[in-house]
Order: sequence, then C-alpha cells, then structure tokens
Amino acid sequence: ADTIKLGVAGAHSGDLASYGLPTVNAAKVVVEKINAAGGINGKQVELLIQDDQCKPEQATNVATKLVSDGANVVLGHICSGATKAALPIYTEAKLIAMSPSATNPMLTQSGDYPTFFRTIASDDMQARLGVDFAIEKLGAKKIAVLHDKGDYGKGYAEFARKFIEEGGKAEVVMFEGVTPGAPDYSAVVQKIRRFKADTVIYGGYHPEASKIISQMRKKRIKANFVSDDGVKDDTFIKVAGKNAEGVYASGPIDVSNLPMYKEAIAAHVKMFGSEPGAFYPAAYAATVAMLTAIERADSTDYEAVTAKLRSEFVDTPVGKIKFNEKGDAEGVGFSMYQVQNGKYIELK
Amino acid sequence: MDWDFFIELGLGGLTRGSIYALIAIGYTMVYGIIELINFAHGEIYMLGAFTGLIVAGVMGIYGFPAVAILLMAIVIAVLYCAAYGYTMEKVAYKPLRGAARLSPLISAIGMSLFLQNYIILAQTSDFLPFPALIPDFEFMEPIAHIFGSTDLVIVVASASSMAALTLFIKFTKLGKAMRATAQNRKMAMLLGINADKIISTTFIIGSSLAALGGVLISTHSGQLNFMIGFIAGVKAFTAAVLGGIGSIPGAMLGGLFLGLAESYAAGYISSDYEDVFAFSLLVIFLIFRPSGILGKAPVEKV
Amino acid sequence: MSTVLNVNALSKSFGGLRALNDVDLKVDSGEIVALIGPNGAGKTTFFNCITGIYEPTDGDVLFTPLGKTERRVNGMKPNSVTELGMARTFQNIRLFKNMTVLENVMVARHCRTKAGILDALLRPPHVKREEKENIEKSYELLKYVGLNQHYNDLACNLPYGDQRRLEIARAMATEPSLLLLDEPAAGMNPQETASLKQLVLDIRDRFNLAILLIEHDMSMVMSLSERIYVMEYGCLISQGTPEEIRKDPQVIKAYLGEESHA
Amino acid sequence: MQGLKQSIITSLWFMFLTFPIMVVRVNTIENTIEWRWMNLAYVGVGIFILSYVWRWALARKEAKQYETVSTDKPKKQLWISRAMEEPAVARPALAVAFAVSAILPLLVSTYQTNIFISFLLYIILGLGLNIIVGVAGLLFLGHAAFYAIGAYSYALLNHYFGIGFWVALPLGGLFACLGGILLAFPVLRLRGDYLAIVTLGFGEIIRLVLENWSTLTGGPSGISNIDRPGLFGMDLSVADANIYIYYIVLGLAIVTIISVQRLKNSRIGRALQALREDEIACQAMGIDRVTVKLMAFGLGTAWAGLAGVIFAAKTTFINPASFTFMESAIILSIVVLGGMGSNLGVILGSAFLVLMPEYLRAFSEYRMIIFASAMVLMMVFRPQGLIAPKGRKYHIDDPDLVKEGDA
Amino acid sequence: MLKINGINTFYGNIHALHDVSLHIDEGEIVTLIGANGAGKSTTLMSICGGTPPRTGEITFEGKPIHQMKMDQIVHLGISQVPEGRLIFPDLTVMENLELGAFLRNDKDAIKRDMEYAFHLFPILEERQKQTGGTLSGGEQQMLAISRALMARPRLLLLDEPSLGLAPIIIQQIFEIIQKVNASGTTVFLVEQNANQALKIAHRGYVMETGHITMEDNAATLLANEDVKKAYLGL
Ligand SMILES: Nc1ncnc2c1ncn2[C@@H]1O[C@H](COP(=O)(O)OP(=O)(O)OP(=O)(O)O)[C@@H](O)[C@H]1O
Ligand SMILES: Nc1ncnc2c1ncn2[C@@H]1O[C@H](COP(=O)(O)OP(=O)(O)OP(=O)(O)O)[C@@H](O)[C@H]1O
Ligand SMILES: CC(C)C[C@H](N)C(=O)O
Ligand SMILES: [Mg+2]
Ligand SMILES: [Mg+2]
Repeated sequence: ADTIKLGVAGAHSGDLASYGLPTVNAAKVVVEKINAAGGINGKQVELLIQDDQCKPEQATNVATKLVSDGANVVLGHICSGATKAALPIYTEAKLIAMSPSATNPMLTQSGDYPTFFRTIASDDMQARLGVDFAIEKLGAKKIAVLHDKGDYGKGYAEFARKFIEEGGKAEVVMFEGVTPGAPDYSAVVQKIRRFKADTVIYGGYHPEASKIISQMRKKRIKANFVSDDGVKDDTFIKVAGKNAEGVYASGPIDVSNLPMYKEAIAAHVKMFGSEPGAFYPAAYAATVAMLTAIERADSTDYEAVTAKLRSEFVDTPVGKIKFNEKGDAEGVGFSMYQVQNGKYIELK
Repeated sequence: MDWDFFIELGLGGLTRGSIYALIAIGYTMVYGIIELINFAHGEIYMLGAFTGLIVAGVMGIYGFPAVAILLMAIVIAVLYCAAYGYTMEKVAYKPLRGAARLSPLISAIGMSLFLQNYIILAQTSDFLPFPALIPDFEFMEPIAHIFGSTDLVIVVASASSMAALTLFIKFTKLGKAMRATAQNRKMAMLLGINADKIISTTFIIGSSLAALGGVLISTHSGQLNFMIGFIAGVKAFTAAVLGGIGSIPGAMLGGLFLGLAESYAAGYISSDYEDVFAFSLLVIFLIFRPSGILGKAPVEKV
Repeated sequence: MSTVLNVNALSKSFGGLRALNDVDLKVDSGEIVALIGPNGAGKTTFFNCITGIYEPTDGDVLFTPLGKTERRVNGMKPNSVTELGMARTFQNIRLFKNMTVLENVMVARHCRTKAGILDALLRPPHVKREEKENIEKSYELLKYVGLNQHYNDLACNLPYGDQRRLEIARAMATEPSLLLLDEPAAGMNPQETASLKQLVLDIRDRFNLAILLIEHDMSMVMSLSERIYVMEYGCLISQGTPEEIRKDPQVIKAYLGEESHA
Repeated sequence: MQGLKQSIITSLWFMFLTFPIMVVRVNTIENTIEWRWMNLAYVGVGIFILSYVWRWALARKEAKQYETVSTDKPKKQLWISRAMEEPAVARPALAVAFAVSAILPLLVSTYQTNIFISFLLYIILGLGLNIIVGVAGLLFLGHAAFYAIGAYSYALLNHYFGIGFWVALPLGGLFACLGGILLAFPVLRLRGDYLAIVTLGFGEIIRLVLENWSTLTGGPSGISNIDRPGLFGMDLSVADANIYIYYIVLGLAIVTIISVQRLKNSRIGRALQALREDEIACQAMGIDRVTVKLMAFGLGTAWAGLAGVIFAAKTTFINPASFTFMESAIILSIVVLGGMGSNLGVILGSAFLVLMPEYLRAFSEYRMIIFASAMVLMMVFRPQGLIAPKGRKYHIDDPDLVKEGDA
Repeated sequence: MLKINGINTFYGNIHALHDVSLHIDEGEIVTLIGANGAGKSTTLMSICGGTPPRTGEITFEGKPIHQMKMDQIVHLGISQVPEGRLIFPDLTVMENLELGAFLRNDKDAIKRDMEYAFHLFPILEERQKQTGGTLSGGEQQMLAISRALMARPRLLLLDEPSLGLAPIIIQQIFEIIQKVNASGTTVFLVEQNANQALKIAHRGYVMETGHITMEDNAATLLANEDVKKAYLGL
C-alpha cells in the first residue's frame, strides 16, 4: 500500500463521546504533523475514523469494517466493553489495537488478546496505590468505597475493596454505586456521614466525583477523598472549585513538564482552538507509539511491529514507554496527587 | 430510628423531587395538550442550561455580580428555549397533526437525538463546569449542612411555578382555552379558539420552565454536558406519569414522590439500586392506581 | 315458553349515584322486548350490567342459553357472557374501525372457533378448514344484512346506517340466544328505520332468538315489541304491552310528552 | 416574491435562534470566549436554501393528496408496496430477493456481512415488536430488555454451564417469552402512555439489574468469550463464523416473517387487532382480553429473545450498554417508520434505521445529526410510515356480487 | 346571508359533496334533510372550515370564507352545535358555557346570556358545577345548544339536535329553536327527524349522496310525495 492506514475507533457520539472524541483529535494532530514532515518512511498516514458509541455490537461492526478497509493498526477502542467485543476480530486479523483508555485488567492479564496494547495503567494498579496511600499515609480506618457503576469505576472500586479487606487494617463501611447523571447525591453523602467514614475512595470519572465532593463539603463532611486518574483531571478542579482542595487522586507520574506533553497540548489548541479533553495525552502517546514502531520496523507486518513495540522505548507525552508481553505499557508509572491551591501537586 | 438521618434524606429527596417536578411540569403540559410524549423536552432543558452557561460565561468575564448573572442567564435562557420550543413544534410536530399517535413520538425521538448532536457539534461533548450563581443566604447557614440555599431556591421555584401555572390554567381565559383545546381541539376551534396558537403557547410555557430548570439545576450540580437532558427527561416523564399525566399539581407530586422514594431507597437500601427502586415503585403504584396520583381514570361511557 | 333472561332486583351504583335500583326484567325465548325511558334513566347501564361490562352492585342476572341450563352471570367477564350466548350492539358505534367489514364479523366468531397459536403457525388442514368456514359464515351474515358488497372495505368508511347494520351482523356472528340492541335506529331517518325494523323481525324469526331493545324512536318500539319496560332514574316505572304503555300517564309525563306518538 | 420574504424571515429567525449555541463558545475553565461569526452566515444561507426545499416538499406532500383524490384511485402507496401486491411482480421479486440474500455473504466483505446480520436481527426485533405495537396497539418501550434477556440467557448458560448455541436458542426465546408474560400481568389494566412508561421502567429495571448484579452477570464489564455457534465441531474463523451466523439469522428472519404473517391473518391475529381497535367491543365479541394481551406480549418478546441469543453469539461479548432505552426507541422507530402493522414496512424501516447509520460512517462526526434529521423528516413527510397499514383483502367467489371497479 | 356556491368536499379520496349550492337568508330557519351519509354534517363542517371545500366558494354576508380557518369563521358570527355534541368532558357546565362566549368581552352581557340559557334549560343551572362528561345524553345536548348560543351567533348551525333524545325532550328542543329564531338568530338545521324539522322551518333542502336534489318551501316539501316516502316514513 502507498499509505499507512490508522484506524481510530471509539465513542464519537452518544453519552460517552467526550472520552472518544479527544482520541480522534489526538490522531489528527499527530498524523498531520507526521504527514507534513513527509510521512513514515515516505508513506503518508491516512485516518479511518469509526464511531462505536462504546457499544459492543457497533464495535464489532467497526472492527470488521476496519479490517475490511485494510487498516494497518487501530487506535482504540475507548471503552473496555467495546474493546472486548472488537478484539477477537483483530486477533484473528492480526491487527494491533492500542487503547488510550480501556483499563479493564482482563484485557491484558487474561492473555486472550495478544494484539492488544494500551498506554494507560489497568484498574488494579491504581486501586493498589490508592488503598495503600489511604491506609498508610492517611491512616484511614473506616473507608467508604464508591463508584459510578461503570466498567472502569466499579472495577477500580472492587479492587479497592478487595485490597482493603485483604490488608485487614481498615474496614469498608460502605460500598455503593452512584447513578451518573442523577441530579444530586445527597442520600449517599448523608450515608457517608452516618457511617462515620474517615475516607472515601471513589472509582469513576470527574463529573460525578465533583458532584460528590461538592455535596460532601456543602454538608460539612470532612472525610478524605481518594480517587483515580479519571478524577486527576484539571476539569475536576475547575468544576469542584474550592471544594476540590485537598482531594487525592492517583495519576500517571507528572509529565506536564515533558516537552512532548507541552507540545501535544499546544498542537491541540492550535488545531482546534480549545484545550484537549480526557485521554488526549494517552491517545497521543498511543498514536506515536504505533507509528514509531511501524517506522522502526519499516513495515506494517504484525510480527515486526509488535516486536518493536515490545523491545524499544519511545518518547511520548506520557513518558518514555515500551510494552510488556501482555500489552501493558512499561514506564507509565503512577503516583499520588493532591489538589493544593487549585492545582494537582504530585506527592513524592 | 435515626430521625436526623430520616429528615436529612427527606430534605435531599425534596430537592431532588423538585428538580424532577420542574421539568415534569413542562412535560405534562405539552402532553396534556397534544398527547405527545415529547422526548425532546429534556433536550430543551439541556439547551437552557447551555444558554445559561454561555450568558454566565460572557458576563462572568466582564465581572458582573453573581445575582445579576443568574437573573440574566435565566431571562435569556427562558427566551431562547421558548423560541426553540416554538420552532420545534412548528418544524417537527405541527406537520404531523392528524397523523397516527406514534408518528410524532418518533419525530420527537429524532428531535432529541438531533439536539444532542447539535450541541456536540456546535459546542462540545465534554462536561463543562457551571458557576455557582446562587449566593449562600445568611439565614440558611444553621441548616446549610443538610439543606442549602440552592436547595431552597429550587424547591421554591418549583413549587411556585406549579402554583402559578395551576391557577393560570384554572382561572384565566387563556388557561380555559388551553384546557378546551386539550380536550377537544376541533370543538375548541368551533368556538373561535385558535388552536395552533394555543398549542404554540403551551410549548412556549413548557419550554420556558425547562429553561428555568436548566439554569437552576445546573448551578446546583455545578456541571453540564449534552446528555443531561436525556436522564432528566426520562425521570421527568416518569414523574409526570406517576402524578397523572396532564395534571400540573400531579407532576409536582409525582416528582416529589419519585425524589423522596429514590432518596430513601438510596439511604436505607443502597444507591446501587435507586433507579430500580424508583421504577419498581412506579410499576407497583400504577398497578393499584392506573392513572397516577392525580390522574382521573378516563371515564369511558359505553 | 321458556325464559331466556331473568333479572331480579338488579342494582348498580356509581359512587353515590344509584344508576339502577332494584330492576326486575324477564325475556322469554322468541320475544322482542323493549326498554325505554328518559335520557340517563339507566338503560345502557342495565345492558352493561347484564353483559358483564359492569359488575352489578346487587341482584341476580339469570341467563338460559338455548338448549342449556340456567346460569347466573353476575360478575362474569364480558367474553364469557358472550360465549354463553348473549350478544349486543353499542349505543355509540364501536366497530373495529381499521379492520375490514368481513374481518369485523370474523373476529366475532372468535369464541366459536378454536385455532391457537401453533395452529396459526403450522396451519394444519383442520385449521384451514375452520378458517374457510369462518370466512363463509361471516360472508353469509354480511349478505344477510346487505353489506356483502363492502366486505373488503374498512369499517370506518361505511356510512353511519351501514355501520349500525354491521354492528348487528357482528353481534349475530357470536351465535347468540339473546340479542341486545342499544338504540339501533339512532340517527336513521324514518325510511331507514322501517327497513331496520324489518331486519330485526326477520332476525328473530330466522334465528329463533330473543331480542331486548333500547330505543327512543317510538314508531319502532311500538310496532316491534311485544312487551315494554319503562325506566326512570334507575327504577322501573311501568311495564306492559305497547297499548298499555302508550296510555300510561306516568310514562307520558316522564317520557312521551303530551303530544301523542306514532 | 412571497417565498423570498418568507425564506428571509425564516433564515433570520434561525440565525437568531442558533446565535448563542453556534456562535459563542465560552470556556469556563480558561475564562475565554470564542466568537464564531462565520457560523451565523452558514446558518443564514443554509436555512435560506432549506426553507425553499422545505416549502416545496410540503407543497408536494399536499399536492399528492389532491392528485390521488381527483383520479379517485386508491391512496397512493410506495411503489414497492404496490409492486408487492401484484403477484406477477411479487413472486419473482421475492425469488430474486431470496437468491440475493442467499449468496450475499459470498459476494461481499466480512464487514458487509456483519452489518447485514445486524439488519436481519433488527428485522426480527422489529417484527416481534410489531406484534405488540402494530398489531395489538400496545405502546411498548422496553423491547431491548427482552433482547437482553435472550442475549444474557445464552451468555450465562454458556459461561456457567457451557451450553451451546443451538440449545440456548430456544431457551432464550422461551425466557424472553416468559418475561414478556410476566410483565404483561401487572400492566393489564394500564392504557396508552401509562403502559408506555411502565414498559420503559421495566426495561430499565432489567438493564439495571444486569448492571448491578456483578456476581452473576459481570455487571458493567459484561461477559466475554461467548462461544460462536458450532458447526459439527469445526473451528471456524471469524469471517466464516460470520457467514455461518448470517445464514442462521437469515433463516430465522424468514421463519419470523412467515410466522408473523401467518399469525396476523389467523384467529389470534384478528383478536389482537380487535384489541387494538376497541377493548370493550373486543370483549363483547367473546375475546378474553387477558389471554390476548398475554399472548401479544409473549409472542412479541419471544422473537426478541431469539434475536438476543444470536446477538450474543455474534459479538461474543455482551454488556448492559447494548440494551439501553435508546435501543428500544430505535426498534420502535423501525416499526413506526416502516408503517405500523406491516411486515414489509418493518423490513424497510430496519433497512433505513440500521443500514443508514452504517453507510453514513463516511460523514463521521455528522453521522448522528444526519440520522436524527432523517428520522424527523421521514415522519414529517411520510407520517403514516413507508408502508401505510391497510386491512387484509379476501377473495370471495359469489356470483351475486356485483363486480365494481373497487367494491 | 350565507351563500354556498358549487362546493366539492373530500375526505381523503372520498368525494363527499358534489357541487353543492344553497343559500340562507337573514332571519330564516332553513333545514337540510337527507339519508345517512348523504353529506349533511359535511356541509355544516364545510361552512365552518372543519372540512374546507376543495373547489367552489362560500360567502357569508358577501365575504368569501371558504379559505378561512375555523376560528376566523367563527369570529364572523357563525356558531355550530356539532354532531356528537363535543362537550368538554372535564370542564364544568359553567366553564363549557363560558368558553362558548370565548370571543366576547362584554362581561355583563355574557352574564345575562348565561342566565338566559339557565332560563331555557333550568336543569343546567342545577348542574352548573358538574363536569360535562358526567351529564346524561340529553343534558349534554342542552349544554351544547346553550354553549352555541353563548357566542351570540348571527347564524346558528345545528346538526341533529334531537339525536338520541327522549321524545319529551325533542319537543322542547324544537320549541327552543323557534324561540331562538324569533329573537333574531338565523338557523340552519340538519335533522333526521324530517317531519319535525320541516314543521318549524321556512325552507328546506334535500340531499342525496352528496348532491342537493330538492329545494323548496318547508310546507311544500312536507307535502311532497317523494319526500314523504323517502324521509318521513309515511
Ligand atoms: N361509568 C359511569 N360512571 C359514572 N356514572 C355513569 C357511568 N355510566 C353511566 N353513568 C350514569 O348513570 C346514569 C345512567 O346512564 P345510562 O347511560 O345508563 O343512561 P341511558 O338510560 O342509557 O340514557 P340515554 O338514553 O341518554 O342513552 C347517567 O346519569 C350516567 O351519567
Ligand atoms: N371522517 C371521515 N372520513 C371518511 N369519510 C367520511 C368521514 N366523515 C364522513 N365521511 C363520509 O362522507 C359522507 C357524508 O357524511 P356525513 O357525515 O356528512 O353524512 P350525514 O348526512 O351527516 O349523515 P348522518 O345522518 O349519518 O349524520 C359519508 O359517505 C361518510 O361515510
Ligand atoms: C472512557 C471510559 C469509559 C473507558 C474506561 N476506562 C473503560 O475501561 O471502559
Ligand atoms: Mg343509553
Ligand atoms: Mg351527520
């Protein structure tokens, strides 16, 4: 082929579009830059953008379409569920799929999906970090574990509960899901008070998190709030305002000083006139990782590209990474952050 | 029994219920007049929130005080949503008068999808923060930990809209014309009532209330995105039916009932199942009262 | 002569309103009986109570289908009552508007046919036969009431008078022993009323059934019925032959008016 | 001249209407405002042109009504439904349609096969719902729940007990059917929109239970690695499995079409229609309302269950996200858009609503907005659906019958 | 006062009125009789714009009204008691009457007219707080007539006012029609009860399957053999 075809699959409409569209933007930004510089080994990169609305059935349609259209690698999918539906198709077609956001541990740990890679850490890693931090650093004794009933949030929360119970040093006083989009969470918040939880561990994304923390603070509940990288997002601080102060969230080790990170953000602002949304850096990283591997292999052959992905480090906005046998990125380290004076500060 | 907890949950349910009610009133009015489940009503609410946000954003940059922003946001959102409601009726529903019952319903579903995607394309699919525009009242401070100023404003706005509209419908000439049109459009026209105008008016009023809800509720929850209308719409629809669809006080009661039920279910059982509980309650309730709280059983003379 | 319908002390209340108050009524086989009375007297309510659409508050409704034993039908579901052999028409025409004329009649033969879901899917020979017979019998009835030309038209496209005829054909399709007609002549002109009268008489003779009739058209009531019951405010105020009723001062005052009628 | 003025006013109105949303974009995080004045111009020009098209189309719709009247011909139908009434056209057309669908997967890519599987699945779903909504006239907004019951029946049976596709298929249909009957009991007394909300609620309850009962259903993470249907123990590649599934679903779709057609023209079918037309008269004709309603729900949901099993086998992974209210709404739209009560209508409706978004993929981000507009426009300009429902015609040989043109 | 000139009206593809022409002069009672489905109700609805004629014209006091909308036509002083009464079932008797006067603003006169209606039908006064749907058939018919009168129409269109009523009430209704006419309202009456209608009318038209087939003085029609046979059942 005279072009390299990069499939981009994920939710581009429907209720989860806000997680999928930044990925499309990331691909556009990277590809524009590469094409402007003459392409990869002389070949231009072409985007095949396909919307799956995070629904499994659409994901299989998208996956077969990408395979039929001759995609060389796929950036996506966005949701773990859709990814799980699509992967058998990629596996058979020997097509690399790299997700910036699908965090379900089974995707890599089950060994079922050899063509799958991701530039984000899986849920259990973060839960480990969050729980250890809460118990050891914050001295939590009574922990309320909340989640947003979603794949990601509930997965994280379930791991958190498991780790707390295994550790035996603290007690899970409450384990519940909140309904995303509900107008308020006062009942759950009142319950936190009632169970006298000293720490809340929340799995999910920032919109619900900011609603919960705001209502907690409004109702004068002072418990610590520990969460995941769905919350480690500047939007969270803006939305929750002063209530965000003191919130802990785990996230990839601070990369905002990396030149490549800054460059990626600037390119987005330049191209789209706005700040990028969630998972943009990870999507940018995935795109760069895949295209670089193709360049290094000087081929789009599955075996060759996979070998490069697994063996050689590549510079991305989320750091210098390479992938292990299972497909998880090495080098995407996590650390704990706290909101201090309206900023996430990395706690060393 | 832990009375504090019980009361706290009750107050939380009150706010939540008032939120549902505010949207449900518009729902029920539109339903009342043309028997259309206007699935796009929730999207009007969402547009109201976005319009409010835009006004707040612009004014915020120029440093207006919060209360001025709030009032202005409400006024402009109401104005625009009235215009949207009016236009929507003209474009998507009016050409369908006289068609089978379900056709406008599908048109409404299409309209709802359209408006969601309109916002995605013209604005964003991300969550945006909505500024807190309602000041913390001094006198609410003692109970602010269980019932804040925003809660108060929402409950009051909802209850007074309900009261005002009920009186309007019951006693004014326009209100009577509305009821007449709702019951028999042809006869209303035979009495010289311009049914098209009445229907437009109903859409305008319903949409205005949705806009008011959009601004107030967004400032309460502090955020919005293009999907808020969908969830609110389903709940408001549920509330409207629970209360007896077509009845304005019914919508209020239905909303409160639903809000309280959800709150207590989340408090005493688990919020995992709060919606399951809400819907189960709806089903059970309707089994015993098939026309909702205030709905009249249709008297069908055989 | 055997009694088909025997109603004892039938009462029905709607909240506070006592729409029927201790009504006794009897219809013998082969008889045409009329039920008259001012608007809102409770005539239609009476029909609704004996056909199971309303449950009577009090009293007995005893029904003896042709060649069967007497049954108490209070509180029975309307479909069971119809199955036993009581059929009715409605004051406000209630046809299946978006079904064809023939289908309207075929539906009414529901309780006289058997095919179930599996039969519908597999269509074994006996079901095909049943279906064919159903079409034939329904068509016969249409021909009988003079609607066969329109058998493939939608019911809602029929003129008003024809709709009333179709209602009668549909009721007849349930193979009743007692036919209840609720204002069959409403909205018909005298000419049409006369031909309807003929049809009713003919039905009685041909199918050998009893007919109970509600009607405000006195020319029809007086010339058709053998006996007349008069109701007012839910109570029977009079009963007798047409001659007796015509002269009853109470009936004249409550219902007929001073001017003498047909 | 009049039109020009109207178009200018309309276009100004829409410029006003879309002004805040289209022109202003505030970023409350960065506190910046972006003014996109060009959009206003686009809206103005676009609406100006569209308003001409709109008026022309509305006028045409009206003119069409007149036209058919003056010629006194039966109401004009879509060419396709007229053609299908002509046996001389219908028979060969059906044969061709069958032949094409039989060899289709051999001609097109896996992707195309895949979306044709979806298309056929939605035909089955639509036909099932059509029994409830179109034939029996019960507004039902929870069809996706029964689709879910079918899908989860297979997924769970397969996951926990290793039960194969062919055993699960009838079981899935059966469970959905029982679920439908279970739902029908409480809603027997409800009418119209009260029924609608309860079915919507029921649908949501099922979805939420699937989502929350993690220990059984895997919750939001769903169930993966569901077996594809087995073919004499052969190991099929994805592409071959897809072709195999295509034939299964094609077969089932044909069975569904025939069954629903037969059902509609049977004693039970007529009873269902009578129920739709007038409940009280229906009872007075000796039809047991309860039994018939239960039948309507059971018959409609059973098909959804069957479709669900195939769906699970096709995607090999399911989670509750596939069974939201929007899914029910789309299935309902298929029925209404196609023309309620008509089987051909369901097929066309599902072609419209399932294939269109797939083929609109080329428009990427505009895909859904085009889809939504099309939905509204379809209803505005063809409110009775693609195939307007009409009563079944019988042929009776009666020498007395005067032959008129259209008696 | 009202002139109908060669109108053709359709329901979808059913041609209901064929070249119907008729006229009504000020102060008259004109009746239209005909079999079921002849098109009488359609004629009334065509006048009011409920089923606008596709061709032909209708003028009211010289003004063409066939292209106006229903509510505009009503504005001109035409009021109808439609087939099936169309009472607003959930509104009280009072509210039903008030809506009859929807286009008027003279509060005192409205009040007087309402009293007049109660005078005509005392039973309505007793039931004034009751909702329309709970009235019996006859009461509903009285309400429908009163409601139409509340508009103070100059032309009153009545569609089968005696349908489904007890004989004693039918007499009353015809008396009232005459009273109303005497007080200056022009009346166009559609009736199955042709005998009674022709007795109180000045002129009459006969309609058959969408065509006007006869037109004459009421007394002449009443004596006409064909009419007698076809519509009077004599
Ligand atoms: N479902 C009901 N609920 C309440 N009241 C009812 C109901 N059905 C009938 N009624 C009342 O019962 C009374 C008798 O009504 P019914 O219809 O039996 O009168 P009718 O004798 O048939 O009169 P008409 O000759 O006008 O048809 C009326 O006052 C009516 O309003
Ligand atoms: N809504 C409608 N749709 C289709 N056809 C109609 C409709 N209304 C009336 N028709 C037809 O138009 C013709 C005239 O009907 P119309 O109601 O004017 O008759 P009518 O003289 O008032 O009869 P009636 O004495 O029964 O009231 C009839 O053939 C009727 O079937
Ligand atoms: C975008 C998110 C909903 C994706 C989520 N992290 C998942 O694993 O499914
Ligand atoms: Mg009656
Ligand atoms: Mg008429």
